[in-house]
Amino acid sequence: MKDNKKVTITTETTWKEITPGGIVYEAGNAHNYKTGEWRSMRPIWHSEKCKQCLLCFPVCPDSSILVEDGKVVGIDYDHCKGCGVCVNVCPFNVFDFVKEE
Amino acid sequence: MAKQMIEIRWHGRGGQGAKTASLLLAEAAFATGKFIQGFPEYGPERMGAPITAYNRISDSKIRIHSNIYEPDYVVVVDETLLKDVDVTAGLKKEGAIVINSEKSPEELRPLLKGYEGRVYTIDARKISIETLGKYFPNTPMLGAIVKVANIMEEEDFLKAMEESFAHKFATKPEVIEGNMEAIKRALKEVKGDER
Amino acid sequence: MAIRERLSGNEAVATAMKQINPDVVAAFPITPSTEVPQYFSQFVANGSVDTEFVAVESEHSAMSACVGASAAGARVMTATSANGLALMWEILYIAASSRLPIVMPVINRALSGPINIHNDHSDSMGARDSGWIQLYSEDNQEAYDNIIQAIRIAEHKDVRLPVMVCMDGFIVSHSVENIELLETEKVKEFVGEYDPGLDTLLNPEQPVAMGPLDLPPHYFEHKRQQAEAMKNAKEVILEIAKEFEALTGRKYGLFEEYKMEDAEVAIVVLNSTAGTAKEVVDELREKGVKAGLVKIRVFRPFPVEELREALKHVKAVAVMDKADSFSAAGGPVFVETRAALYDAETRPVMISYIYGLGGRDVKTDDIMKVYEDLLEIVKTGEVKSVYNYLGVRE
Amino acid sequence: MALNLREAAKRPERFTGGHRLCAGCGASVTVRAVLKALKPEDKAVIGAATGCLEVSSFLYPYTAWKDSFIHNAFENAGATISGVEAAYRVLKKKGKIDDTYKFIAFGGDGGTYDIGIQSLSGAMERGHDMVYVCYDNGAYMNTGIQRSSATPKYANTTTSPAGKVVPGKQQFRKDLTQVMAAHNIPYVAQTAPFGNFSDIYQKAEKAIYTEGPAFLNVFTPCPRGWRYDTPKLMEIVKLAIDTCYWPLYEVENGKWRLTYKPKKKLPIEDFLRPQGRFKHLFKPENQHLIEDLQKEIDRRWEMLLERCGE
Repeated sequence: MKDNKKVTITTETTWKEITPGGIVYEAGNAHNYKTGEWRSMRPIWHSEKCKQCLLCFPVCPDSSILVEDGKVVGIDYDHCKGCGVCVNVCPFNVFDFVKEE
Repeated sequence: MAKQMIEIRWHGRGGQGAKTASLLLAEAAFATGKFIQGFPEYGPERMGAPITAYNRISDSKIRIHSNIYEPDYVVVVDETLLKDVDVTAGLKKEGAIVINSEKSPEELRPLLKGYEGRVYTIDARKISIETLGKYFPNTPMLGAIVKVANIMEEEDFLKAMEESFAHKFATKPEVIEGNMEAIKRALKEVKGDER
Repeated sequence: MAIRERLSGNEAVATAMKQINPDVVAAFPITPSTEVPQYFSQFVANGSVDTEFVAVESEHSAMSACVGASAAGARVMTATSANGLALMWEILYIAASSRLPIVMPVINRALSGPINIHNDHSDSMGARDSGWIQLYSEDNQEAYDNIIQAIRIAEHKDVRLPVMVCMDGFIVSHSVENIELLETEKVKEFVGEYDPGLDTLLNPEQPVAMGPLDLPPHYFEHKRQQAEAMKNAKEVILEIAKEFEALTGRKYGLFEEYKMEDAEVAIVVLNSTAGTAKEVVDELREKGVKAGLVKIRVFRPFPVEELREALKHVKAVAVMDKADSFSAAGGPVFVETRAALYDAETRPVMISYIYGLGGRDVKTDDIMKVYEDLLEIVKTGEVKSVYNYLGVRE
Repeated sequence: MALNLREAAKRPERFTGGHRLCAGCGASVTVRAVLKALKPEDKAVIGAATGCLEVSSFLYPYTAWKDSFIHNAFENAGATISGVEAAYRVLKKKGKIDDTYKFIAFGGDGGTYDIGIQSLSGAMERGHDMVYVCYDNGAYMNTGIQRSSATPKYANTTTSPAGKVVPGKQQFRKDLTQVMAAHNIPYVAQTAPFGNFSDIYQKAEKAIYTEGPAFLNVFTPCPRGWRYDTPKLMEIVKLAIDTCYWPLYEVENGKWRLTYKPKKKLPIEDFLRPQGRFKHLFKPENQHLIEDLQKEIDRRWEMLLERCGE
């Protein structure tokens, strides 16, 4: 495998170094951008109450219901924007939905 | 400017193949080693509408890219055009006009607005029907203009056309002979009023 | 051994495309470029190319599909004219800013309105700032040669920009003329295999994303980089021209200078009118008049320094535009040529002629009139009119 | 086996968090659902029309897409992806590519129903092996909630505002799914992220793995444009389906099939009430407007039942 291109772009990057045509070589690098700070409400998942029905993970617009081996394991607060869709869709009231501190 | 270029203007009607005839002439001249130009004057080209096409034939590279206003020769593929189109406009006195008609040059001259040069006619319809069984005036007109304008040696011309037809009609070789016959007859049958 | 042929401009273009055998051609018919996709789809139908021909439903989609295919790493071509080019407009900019080496013959035609199918340069001149390299061609031979060179120019690592190869609609596109073709193997060898590297959607090494929303923090840097590519193009065009000359004996530069060594009056012109004008130059030279001609081949990037050198010793220059930019101050070629001369220590008097709009035929007499006007200026030292229209009924 | 929630949970995410779509945005729910239908071993090239999804998911230098992605312009996602697919076919034929790729274009209703319909129609007619997914949120949300031809009648948008004389948008929505079905392509479906997602998963799977062009029209709520509280996303979807405002069906090789029939068809009011864009309809003097809507929804539903042989 050839070397993959990874170019870190910052607001210091000059025109000589910036990627041609705005190409981005690192697929999915938006993961490095934290949208968690947008949150004013915080969903809290309680593992002990969770029946693993999985209805919450596909409804999250921010891919923030963490799933491992097919099981919900928590919430990715780096990206969760606190919309509360997961909270509402849960048939077992597993989530609390509280104001961000 | 030393000019060794022949300029020809074709008049026909959309669908009759004046454009094709100009391209065939270009092809024949090309085959004998000349530099050529063959181009139509495009308009809203519709069946029956008068159209114009042009040829330049030269021994050196042709650079000029305008229409032809003072042709050496004019070819009229459809004689009914004579009443509406000023076919001899700019035509050089030393040149000639070739008209597809069963009439004689002398009969047609009065329709040519006082043109003083040579006038030729050829009955392309008759030749075409007799050699090809259909009305394709192109081939006989081509023979006629080559003869009148003395564009190339007859032998070279015939050889070039034979090759061209062999290529063009590769899938229907039966028509090659008729076309060659049409050309040969045109070379012989074109009649002139050379004053 | 070159192949002696006779082809119309459109056939020449299509033949070049056949020999190049691009991966994808996406095109939509428009007069007078229609024959190009027609001939090409025949090549596809006969198996003489293995191109994917995408018969799109509009020119907008033609250029959009070209962008997609080029972004995917394919060698891509299309062709268009006039309103078709106008419909592509938005995507022309995207192709250029995305640095996609698409090559497109533009068969120049007047841009509506009123609608007119005949030749002038209002289509490609309108697209002059779209970020495409623009090559102009006097005849079928130059169109053919330019297209072959355009592939190399577009794909050059220092450039990676799309290229338009312009030629005059009908006058060249539909005129059958002599041409010297290269053997297909030689064309293939000259253009080589396209290697887009990792900058493609289908590169096997890593997925990439193209065409971002690019806000103030980075947009300007991208544009500056794009501008540099256009600057680089000048040298690359000349390098490739040299290689092409070695192969064919046909010499190409940024522009052609015809009898300019000692010229006192000169015309600057593009495309087929140059040939007609050369006849006039020869006629004048026979009479002892020091007339010359500059035919611009590369309009984008614009050869500023080189034109300055070529024209600075001339006494009077007429720049002929087959398009009006409606600036009320001359056509685009005039404006840029005149600006190029601004830094010259001595510079000629320059006047503008807008001519041939909508297919108004350009005769040797018209060109002669321009030279006569220039000679009059040289004689009297007086410019009666800077902005002129040639061949219009006054 | 058809893709289900459990299987989907095991598949890797192909659309990552960190994009800038609104909190509670339906578009990314739709995108995630569709992308789950890709077999993990298959590569994909995703295209998007300009719109909320595109500008939020690929804001230089960040991309939320784990597959190759291309944005070209607003109206040409269909043509752009058809170009990519054409390139793929030829490069594969020439042996320059080994991997299997799937091609998916996303567009909002603006980029699909309106400005992009020509490009979409052309791409489908030409038979490219691609899926076009419309995330239909019923207005031009990216530019600030302007009406589209997908906007429901009487909805209050910024270019069809509910005023003193005109009560919102004056036209019923265009039925694009049927327009696409009329293209006689192998697969067309109307779906939504709904319940356990089996409807959308299965349709996306069929669309992606049916050879030739396929079209998915996905009902996609927009809390900002529709003015409802973000947590209610899935309730709104269910109401759209149970009122038959957004029936779920598919047209597979010309065969129409209803994929979900509400046990009890709810009145359209139930769908309208939670949304601020319909607030003006609940003034007493506007009762007849709701009746007008109900009539049209019933008419279209009956027609669909007939087509589906129900």
